[in-house]
Amino acid sequence: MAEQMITRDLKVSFGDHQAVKGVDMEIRPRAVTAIIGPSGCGKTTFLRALNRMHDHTPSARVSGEVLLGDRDIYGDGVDPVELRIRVGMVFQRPNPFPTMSIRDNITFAPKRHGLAKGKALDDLVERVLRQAALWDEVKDRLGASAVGLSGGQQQRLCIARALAVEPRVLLMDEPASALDPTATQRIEDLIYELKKDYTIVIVTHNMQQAARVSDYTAFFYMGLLVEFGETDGLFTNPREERTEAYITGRFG
Amino acid sequence: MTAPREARHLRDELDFLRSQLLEMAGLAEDLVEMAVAALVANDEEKADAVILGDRELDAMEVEIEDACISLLALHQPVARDLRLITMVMRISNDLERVGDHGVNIAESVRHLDAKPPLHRFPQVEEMARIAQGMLADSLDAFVRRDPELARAVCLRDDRVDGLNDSLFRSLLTHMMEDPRRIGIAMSLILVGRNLERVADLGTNVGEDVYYLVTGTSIKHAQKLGEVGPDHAAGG
Amino acid sequence: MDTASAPPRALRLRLRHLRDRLLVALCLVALALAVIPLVWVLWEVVGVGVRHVSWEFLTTLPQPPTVGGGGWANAIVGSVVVVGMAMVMGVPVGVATGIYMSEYGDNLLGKSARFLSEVLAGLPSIVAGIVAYGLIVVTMGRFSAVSGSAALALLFIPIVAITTQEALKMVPGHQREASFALGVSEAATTLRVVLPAAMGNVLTGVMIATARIAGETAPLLFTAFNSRYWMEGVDRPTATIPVNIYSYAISPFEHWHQQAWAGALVLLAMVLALNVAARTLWARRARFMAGD
Amino acid sequence: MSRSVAPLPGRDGRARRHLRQRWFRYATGALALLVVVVVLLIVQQLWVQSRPTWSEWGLGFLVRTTWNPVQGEFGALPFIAGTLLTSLMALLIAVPISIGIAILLSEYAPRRLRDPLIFVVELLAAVPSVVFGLWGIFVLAPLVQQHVMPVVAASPLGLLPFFGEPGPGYTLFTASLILAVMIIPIIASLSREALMAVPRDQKEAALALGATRWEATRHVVLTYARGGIFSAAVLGLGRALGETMATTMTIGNRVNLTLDYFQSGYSMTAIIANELREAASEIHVSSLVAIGLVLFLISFLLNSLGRLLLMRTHTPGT
Repeated sequence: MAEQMITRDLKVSFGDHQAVKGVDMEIRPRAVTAIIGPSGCGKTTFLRALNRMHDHTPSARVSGEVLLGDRDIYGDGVDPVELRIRVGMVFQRPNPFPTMSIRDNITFAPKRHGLAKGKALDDLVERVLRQAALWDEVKDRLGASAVGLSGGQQQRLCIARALAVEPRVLLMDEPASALDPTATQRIEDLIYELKKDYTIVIVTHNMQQAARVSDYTAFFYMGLLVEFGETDGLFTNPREERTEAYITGRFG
Repeated sequence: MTAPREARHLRDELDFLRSQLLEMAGLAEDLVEMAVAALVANDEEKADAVILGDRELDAMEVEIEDACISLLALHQPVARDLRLITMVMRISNDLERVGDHGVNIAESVRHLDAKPPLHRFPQVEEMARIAQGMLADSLDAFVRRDPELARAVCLRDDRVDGLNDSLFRSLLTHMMEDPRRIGIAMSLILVGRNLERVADLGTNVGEDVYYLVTGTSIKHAQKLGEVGPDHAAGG
Repeated sequence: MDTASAPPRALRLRLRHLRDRLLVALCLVALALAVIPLVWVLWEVVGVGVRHVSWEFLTTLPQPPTVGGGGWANAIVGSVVVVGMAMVMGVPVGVATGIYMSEYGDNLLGKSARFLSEVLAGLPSIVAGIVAYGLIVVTMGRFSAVSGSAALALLFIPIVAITTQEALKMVPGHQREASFALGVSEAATTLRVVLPAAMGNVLTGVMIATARIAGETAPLLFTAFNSRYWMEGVDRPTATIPVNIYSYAISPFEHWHQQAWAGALVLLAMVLALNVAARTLWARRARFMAGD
Repeated sequence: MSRSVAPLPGRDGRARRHLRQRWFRYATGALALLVVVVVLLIVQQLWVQSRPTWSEWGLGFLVRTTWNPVQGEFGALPFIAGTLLTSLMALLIAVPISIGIAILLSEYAPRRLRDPLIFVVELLAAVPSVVFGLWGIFVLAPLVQQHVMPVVAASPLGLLPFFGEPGPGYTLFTASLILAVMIIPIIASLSREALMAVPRDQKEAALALGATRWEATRHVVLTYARGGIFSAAVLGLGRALGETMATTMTIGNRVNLTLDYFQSGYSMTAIIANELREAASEIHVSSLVAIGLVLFLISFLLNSLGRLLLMRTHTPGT
């Protein structure tokens, strides 16, 4: 189910400011790839280019190739809507739909895509909530508003919601930065579980988190991919001086 | 806590100062959050708590200022240390004003005799959310010495200004069309203005942190330059 | 793996995109449906009005329809006088009521005033006209400018009173305390300290109220009524622009219809100027009033 | 900041100062009292003047359908019906159109186009109603008669009982259209402001799940902002109900109890505007005032209803 993604000379600019300056990267399936780097290094911009979220920012320009499987997602005839069914995304702060119930939050997308109906839809809700380790906490109040959940629960609901469209790739933009340590721990455990079935890309500015959860790590700086490799190697024996400076905290 | 300060090393003093400022920032942030919560729930007790909390905040500012002045006098710090001390003074001053705006919001709770219809004016809570995020992130930038994050905080101010403008327009239309709503409308206009000022102060703190870390000012720069949605999105 | 479900899903997707585009097109239609008549109104008023606004129209008295020519000078003066008198009645009463409600209103009178000004604020304008008709026109035995002003004042006062009350409440309590502590009297504290601090908002309230009554027609129909002559006194029937527009429009004379358009242009210009003034005045003060 | 404390003043002259302080309280109080008295007077006036009608027919006046000044027969139903029919139809037309405009302006329109449009839309809300009435008489009514009513009558809508044979230019339908044009600027601009305030991450969440732009707008953005849109509609309805001139000039002014929008009708405001001046008999005046009173009560009820609904819906966000 999981697929790999490859970027070739990916550039993103906003007006005359170039935020991502030509990145070549290979994202492996069934693994967690972490993207680290200081603020403003272009890591979130890069991530959002992977499911074409920049389409909705009028000043944004994207060039280069992003291959999902063997198809360029920026190529002709690729429908961003279809793409986003295959590449899901979880945001920095939990953003459940406040006007919908927990259940409706999850069924919103599958219903639109015609993925399931009736009993199958109920099963889907249960399955993704279990996957997101939220089922036991909410099974008795699926009809309640999502606003009543704690921050950590809301974020797991958002993950479940993203899983409900059966994506191949899951993009996560600092998914735990707005959460307390306990909730963060649960999200990290969840990521570890999910990588069995999904390709996961996670942006984080927390290096310990990157070291804990990821198999591969990419270090971005000033819009460039400075170093990319297996997490163990990158953290213990970085090739680039800038990487070493960053991960040891001697930066700026 | 004013043990033999003179005896301590400047480094320790600065660390202490930093932690004091962070504590003050935490309180300022809480006050804004509490004030908005008091408004949403029309909770007068909570509003009173904000007013009490502001006194504490004022006291903290005085304490920090005293500490800064004695550091300046005793150690005559230079370069980065000097920058740190002057910026801490400025930031604490801004935080104190954040508290005042929190109090203004809390006081509007008393003017309202029922829960304000905030779901009809989603601008208010959105402004509050962004303004709080700006304060939190600019202090985060302070802790991480992250100039880019500080700069990104400043960019979010536009959204708050836009929301305040939008809130103001809506409320004015309501007042013109149905004068019965003038009371509530004017209270909410006041709340909007205060939240906008909190966001401005958040911007000030961001600018100060930027200066602190880089030594250059973005305060009166013509254009901050466009930054992608990394942080400008307000989340 | 999605080969089985691919065709229906692809079809569904195409339908969704189609609907997406269709609905945006519908929004465009909605925009057109609204903008066309609205622009049309302005176009017609300005286009037709401009052709018939002349120096004569602005400075002379009306002529019988059979004669032609003539102007609305009396109605323009009448409008200004009727609205002006409404303000003269409304501002002191409204501001004073607002002051009382805010500063000393923690009693039965204050509470009643608050409740009743809100009731008054919900008065449909034509009902204000009925009241002024019953109380003044019937009593005096004739239509008069002053009864028209009274009807407008009924619409004006609650707006100013409520705005003033709210504006004063926003002035921080410690300013009053400081003033009292210096031994300054209530009157001086309110008039010299509190009211000036709230002046911007009070003025905007006055502006809003004025903009609201300036274009009112309904309450004047059976109060100020109409007249073909210069105003002879505030106790006499008086022509006003809005009422003139109405009576000229429903008349059978082509020449009068044209004058109605010219009058509409004059009225529109006056009301829009007031409105822009109210909005910009307040918007400009917005920052300043935040408390620092 | 400066909670300065001055020394207490001396004791002498305190009584005089007391007095000096009182005059202002009394003076403003007197004017506040004046307002209270005036409002009570209004209520008393409306009540006393309309009493002959209430004692003659009681609440039955509200459902009586005849209005004949010559024979002294009066009933309010045709006018109440006319007001409600035109206001509701105006709302029915204006709300979808306004929402469409608001969506376009907040989600799709380029920024350069937005500000001038907003400015125009807001100014239009201030155009006096008599100006709309003027346009209604000379432009809209002929247009509706010649081009709009035949089209509607020929369309499937013509099968509804609300749209009969195309009639004269001055009808309930024309009045509804004019009212709709008048309230669209208000509803559209308020709805737009509400849509603009929806957090961007809400829309992005929907898009990231593979929603089309419209689906994200419809199911997420629009529902998030529904409170603001609802209150905009209430405001528009309030304006339509109390509107006098535009209605009087276009509705046709014929006492006619009908559901057929293509016939002339009458509204509560229009009958007062037209007849109060010339009403000769006491019962005629009384019936007109009674209609005014009912209008006042309807607007009061609408306001209370709006507040009640406001309590029931909960806040999105937080």
